[in-house]
Amino acid sequence: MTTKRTDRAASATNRRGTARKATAEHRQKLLESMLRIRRFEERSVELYSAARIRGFVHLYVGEEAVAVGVNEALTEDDAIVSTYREHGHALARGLTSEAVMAEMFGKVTGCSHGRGGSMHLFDASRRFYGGNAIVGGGLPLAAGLALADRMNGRCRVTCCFFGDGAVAEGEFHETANLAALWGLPLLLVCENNQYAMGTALDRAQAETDLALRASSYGMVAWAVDGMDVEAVERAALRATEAIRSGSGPHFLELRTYRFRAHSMYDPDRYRDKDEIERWRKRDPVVTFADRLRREHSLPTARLRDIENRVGAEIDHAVEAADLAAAEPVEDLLLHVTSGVGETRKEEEARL
Amino acid sequence: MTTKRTDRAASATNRRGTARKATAEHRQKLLESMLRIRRFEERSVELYSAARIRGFVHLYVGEEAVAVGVNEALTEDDAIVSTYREHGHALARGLTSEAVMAEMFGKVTGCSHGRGGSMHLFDASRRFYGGNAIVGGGLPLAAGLALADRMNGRCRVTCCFFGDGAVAEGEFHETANLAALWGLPLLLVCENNQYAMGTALDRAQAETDLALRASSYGMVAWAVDGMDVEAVERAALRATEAIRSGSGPHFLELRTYRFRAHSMYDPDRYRDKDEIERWRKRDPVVTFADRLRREHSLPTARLRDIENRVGAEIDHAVEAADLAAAEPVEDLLLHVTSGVGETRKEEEARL
Amino acid sequence: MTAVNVNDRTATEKAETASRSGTSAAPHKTTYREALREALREALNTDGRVFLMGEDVGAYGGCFGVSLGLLEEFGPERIRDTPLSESAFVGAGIGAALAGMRPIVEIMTVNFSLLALDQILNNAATLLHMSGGQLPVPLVIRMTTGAGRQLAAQHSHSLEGWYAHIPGLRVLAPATIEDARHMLAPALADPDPVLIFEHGTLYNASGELGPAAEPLPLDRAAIRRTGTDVTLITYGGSLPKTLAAADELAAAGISAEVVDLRSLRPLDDTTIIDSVVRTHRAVVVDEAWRTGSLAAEVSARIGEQAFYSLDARVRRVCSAEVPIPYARELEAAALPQVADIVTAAREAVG
Amino acid sequence: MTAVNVNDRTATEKAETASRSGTSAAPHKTTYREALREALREALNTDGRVFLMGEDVGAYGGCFGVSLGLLEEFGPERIRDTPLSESAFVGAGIGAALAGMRPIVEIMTVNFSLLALDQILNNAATLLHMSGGQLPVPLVIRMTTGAGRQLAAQHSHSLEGWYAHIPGLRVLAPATIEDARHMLAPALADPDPVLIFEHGTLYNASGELGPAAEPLPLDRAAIRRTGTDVTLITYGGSLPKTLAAADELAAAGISAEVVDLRSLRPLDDTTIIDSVVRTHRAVVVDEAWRTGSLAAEVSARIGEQAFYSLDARVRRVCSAEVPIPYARELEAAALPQVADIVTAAREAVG
Ligand SMILES: Cc1ncc(C[n+]2csc(CCOP(=O)(O)OP(=O)(O)O)c2C)c(N)n1
Ligand SMILES: Cc1ncc(C[n+]2csc(CCOP(=O)(O)OP(=O)(O)O)c2C)c(N)n1
Ligand SMILES: [Mg+2]
Ligand SMILES: [Mg+2]
Repeated sequence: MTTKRTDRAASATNRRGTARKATAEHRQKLLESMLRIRRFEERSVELYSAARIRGFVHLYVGEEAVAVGVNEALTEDDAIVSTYREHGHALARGLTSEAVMAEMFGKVTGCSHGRGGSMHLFDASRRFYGGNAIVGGGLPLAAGLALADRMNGRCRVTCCFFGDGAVAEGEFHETANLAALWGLPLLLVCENNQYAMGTALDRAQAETDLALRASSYGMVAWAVDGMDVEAVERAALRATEAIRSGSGPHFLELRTYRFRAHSMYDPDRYRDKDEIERWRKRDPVVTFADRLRREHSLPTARLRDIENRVGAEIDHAVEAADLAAAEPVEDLLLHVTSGVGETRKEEEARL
Repeated sequence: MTTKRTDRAASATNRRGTARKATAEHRQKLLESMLRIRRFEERSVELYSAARIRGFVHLYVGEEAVAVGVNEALTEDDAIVSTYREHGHALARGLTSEAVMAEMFGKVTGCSHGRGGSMHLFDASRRFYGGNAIVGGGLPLAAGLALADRMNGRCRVTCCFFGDGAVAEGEFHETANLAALWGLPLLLVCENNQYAMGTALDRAQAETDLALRASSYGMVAWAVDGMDVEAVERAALRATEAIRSGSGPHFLELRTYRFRAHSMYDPDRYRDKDEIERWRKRDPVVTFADRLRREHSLPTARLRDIENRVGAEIDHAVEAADLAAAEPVEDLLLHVTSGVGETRKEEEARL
Repeated sequence: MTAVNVNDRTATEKAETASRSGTSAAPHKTTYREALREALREALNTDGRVFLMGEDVGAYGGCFGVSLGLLEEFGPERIRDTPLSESAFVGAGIGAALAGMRPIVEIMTVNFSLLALDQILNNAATLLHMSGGQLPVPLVIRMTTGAGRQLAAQHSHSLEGWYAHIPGLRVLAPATIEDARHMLAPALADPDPVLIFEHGTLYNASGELGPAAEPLPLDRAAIRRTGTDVTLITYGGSLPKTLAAADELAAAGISAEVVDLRSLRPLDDTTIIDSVVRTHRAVVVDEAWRTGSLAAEVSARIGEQAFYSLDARVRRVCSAEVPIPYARELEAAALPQVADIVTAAREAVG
Repeated sequence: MTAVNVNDRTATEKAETASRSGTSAAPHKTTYREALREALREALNTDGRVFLMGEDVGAYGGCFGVSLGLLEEFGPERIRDTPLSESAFVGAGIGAALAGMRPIVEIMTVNFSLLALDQILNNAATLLHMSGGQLPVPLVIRMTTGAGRQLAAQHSHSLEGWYAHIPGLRVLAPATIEDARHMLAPALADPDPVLIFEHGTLYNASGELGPAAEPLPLDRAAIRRTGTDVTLITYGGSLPKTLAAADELAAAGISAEVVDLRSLRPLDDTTIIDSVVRTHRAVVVDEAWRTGSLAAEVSARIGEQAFYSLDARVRRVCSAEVPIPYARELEAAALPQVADIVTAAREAVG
């Protein structure tokens, strides 16, 4: 069983399906997408320090290759279910920096009208079913999205992101079994950044080979280098192709690392400085830019262009978010229910 | 990994540790223990029809070899956590027919003072931590009992029974991981009777080889013939020996079958009559009695003695339960809390 | 089981609504269980987006027989048996609803719904608001609730009042055969999540079901019996007991009005308060544990909205604060009984 | 954050209890967080059966820093990090308690406790009764609760009132540094399960902690400020706001008595009712959603036990019935604020 279901070499060997895409232009697009996330996150830190953003904020710095690579395998019709560490997923999916930044500013122009904040980015038009701040809480939901597609014979993929920590939750298990049992078109993307808050993987999981664990449900599972955007893209493409062709759920374990603390409140006491340094050497943005330069896919001017464009975009996002109106306090009770039935509205209003 | 952790031949090959026990006397004891359960259950059906027992009652007919075989591997100091289908576990553990019957009659002499009924048999003095009517609900609790032993350096085993259906619950997953991660002295006994109510195993589990699934947590797991009491005993002994020597949790999948419907309310529409007949041919009580006779371990008179003794015991249990007093209604609020703090008692009483 | 009475009592109401309605199904004798099944069948027949999902809804026929026969009629895709994974299949219902389906999820009983509570509270009830209005969740969740069948502590919870605490949910408690039959369609038409609680002692209740009538709006309480001396407010499995108590009170010369809440969230304050303003006295009957029960909420609202109309303190008849015991006498003593309701009403009036 | 005031207010009480007590720890400035840690340290030092278990209680130091340093002091067996498995580690706490340990289980926040609710309700709260008195569960569960830090809908629940519905549990809400320091020991001494809710906005509250005094019994409410015109009843994170409101009311010539419930189950009816009987007016302040809140229970009890003493209807100041939004102004509008309490009290008096 093991060899059939787990193929760690997958990302390295299977280049089918991506070959057509690996043009310089495409690679630059990947780089730009990663850079956007990186710069966005750096700006978020500043804005958090300046108390312009509040609540819990979880940064994606170091993990950019995962969101960007996986997104390449998804079409507009596919769906994404995400976590509280989802700025990267949202931006890769095409939510604008402006909509995401405004959300963190709590403004009406935010992608959730300021009601969600950093942990709850949504965009129904992009089938981005949001951040979820309950670890593992998005998994059952994703299975349901996939189920609806299967029942309707729609050839779509639902992609669910979750962390290594989430694998310990009962909801992971129940969802994995359900998806495999019913052969749902579900891509389970485990962002294994080695830690759940301060808890290292081997202190949370008896079996630390998460792809192996997942394969025990009878689904295909691979571990992939999550610091290499092209490896991620290839693996995701291979998985989504298989899913689209009806072979049921797939599990990708993406080995990655968060360069920053868990959240803005985390003093990061539980990790070795050396360990962080080792992983920083594999910075997905830097190494990919280097690779492109080495392979002549990235003229220096081009990189500057990208940096400038991304920088301007984020400057603009901050400015716009700043200027945008706050959701009026009178609208507090909006969207609790859909407001059908006037009685109900009155009831909510009276209270 | 697979071959190391799953050994389906285990029950057949490893007779170490049981050899000393396989005397005619011991085998007769096993038979008697199974017969007690069988006759007790048959009487329960009659009493249920006569409305002397109420609520939900789940019978163990067909599965007797599991409780009896596993119990042989446990000492007085070990603990048992059980399910709602636990008459057999309780009787094998040494709870008297009288205490169990009185419980189902709702009498004060019942092993839970009539407060629990069929699904909630308890005996703290025998470390029988009870029936649990929430599928999977006993698993975390069992891990805690085992954890306390490990923290205190006590060489005890906690044995947790649960069904094939329970393996789909998140609590199974969380507990299996926790037990394996912490190396807890826990014996996980999965009574795979092929159905969860009306749901056949392959309609509930993507991977129907449950021992294989369990082994993915990094614990030793075997599948065993649950219709052969001696096979069960050998496997349980081997597992408990390993657990006692510090090798962490073990999982036993016992392949068995319930001959009767899920509960008294179940019209049993979802199973083939043929299938039931096939399994009935492997009746653990009948086949074991036959084997003993064949192997000259059971003189005819002896079987009659056993039947008589068991019959008389159950007659007596019913009589005693019948005569016993009901818990006085004035005591309704007893045991809600332990009654420390008079204020609290008053509070509960006032309401 | 006095449920037959319940339906007799609504005879007038039925006749009225029947005359308003043009549909033709002749009145026929049925049970609460069959009425639920009929409602499911209708929903499955009229809307291709509807499917039923839960443990043993298919091959077994539903743990209380509600969906018996539907698997044969609609097949395993739409009558979908699930593994024992409450969190996953409830969450899957939410996801399917987001993707355009109209799932009806059955949780066998409220006791197991705790395992799915995170999905219900943190996702179903919250997504619409968190997303700034982008993601309504048109999901119906049905479950059995309540005690009274000697099922002991883990199988006897009455937690519908708990669920009524959660903004974003609609919570229904059909107590009559009419409501068993007619609440599902408007629940499915609601774009937001609706929880339907079926009391375990009602399934066998039998009575006449009139022709399909224009049902009461989902969020209206129903006056099941009019009266002038005291208002008895209840819902679900306690309705038959409360109506029986009203009979006894009538025999003793006390005229009790009986309000069936039907909707536990939102509460129909208007009907409750109007009645109390007329009778000046209220008794709330609720099978939940007293502390923190829905009865407390109703009592608090009456205190807030009818303070100057009250001639006596509002009384609550609830379950004793004890895990429900198995033994028959103990269980009976733990639950609200007709005599308790009568006593409370007499005290209120007295 | 007016928590410093809270402690000033209890100065008299502290002085009194200090003089009664013989212990020597000098008064010192500390925080709510440190007081909790000190209580944990004491428990771990004095009873070998005690251990702390939960997500990130060890290497991380506790998600809100409460257990910082304890791993170094007591080692990983007794400061036990767990995987993200709320149901399993809470259930394991129950099992360990059954086997003679005195576990303190930390659930990071009440929001995640839903995943463990089955274990809490169906096992911890129920085993003693179901077993006919054989199996007490001496378990303490701590968790953070409440809103006010812009954590949005899934991280802002106030569900302690829900837990107060469950027979078999004791539910505590320490609102002061004293209670943060002194509630744990008696909670551990209780043979039954105790839930301790720490409001997230209180951790940084700082103030003087007196010498170890003989603390109030666990099930007694505390009068944090005496007054004659109206009784303000509250608990936990709403205490500082309520005290601030009492200040404002005093400035306007209204003398408000402030009752801190401390124990949400059982409720100390005597203290509540005595106060209302004196002031004839009551306002209940509770951060939970209004419908089905603990405030409803308190209101209902006042209606039941002080009906003829009331000069005005009992008012509730609760959260709006909305998943708590992220945006600052929206969140502030959703939660009870000082001005809301003042208004309600004025209306009650006026
Ligand atoms: C059910 C639940 N338990 C605990 C938390 C608190 N918490 C938030 S993030 C986190 C760590 C999750 O780790 P992982 O799944 O690996 O994701 P990562 O943060 O590393 O991306 C924890 C414990 C939560 N949000 N939900
Ligand atoms: C959490 C939960 N969900 C559903 C039920 C209802 N129920 C009781 S027994 C049962 C089947 C369990 O099957 P299995 O675990 O295989 O045990 P078996 O009854 O076959 O011994 C179900 C669904 C329950 N008691 N608890
Ligand atoms: Mg992680
Ligand atoms: Mg089974």
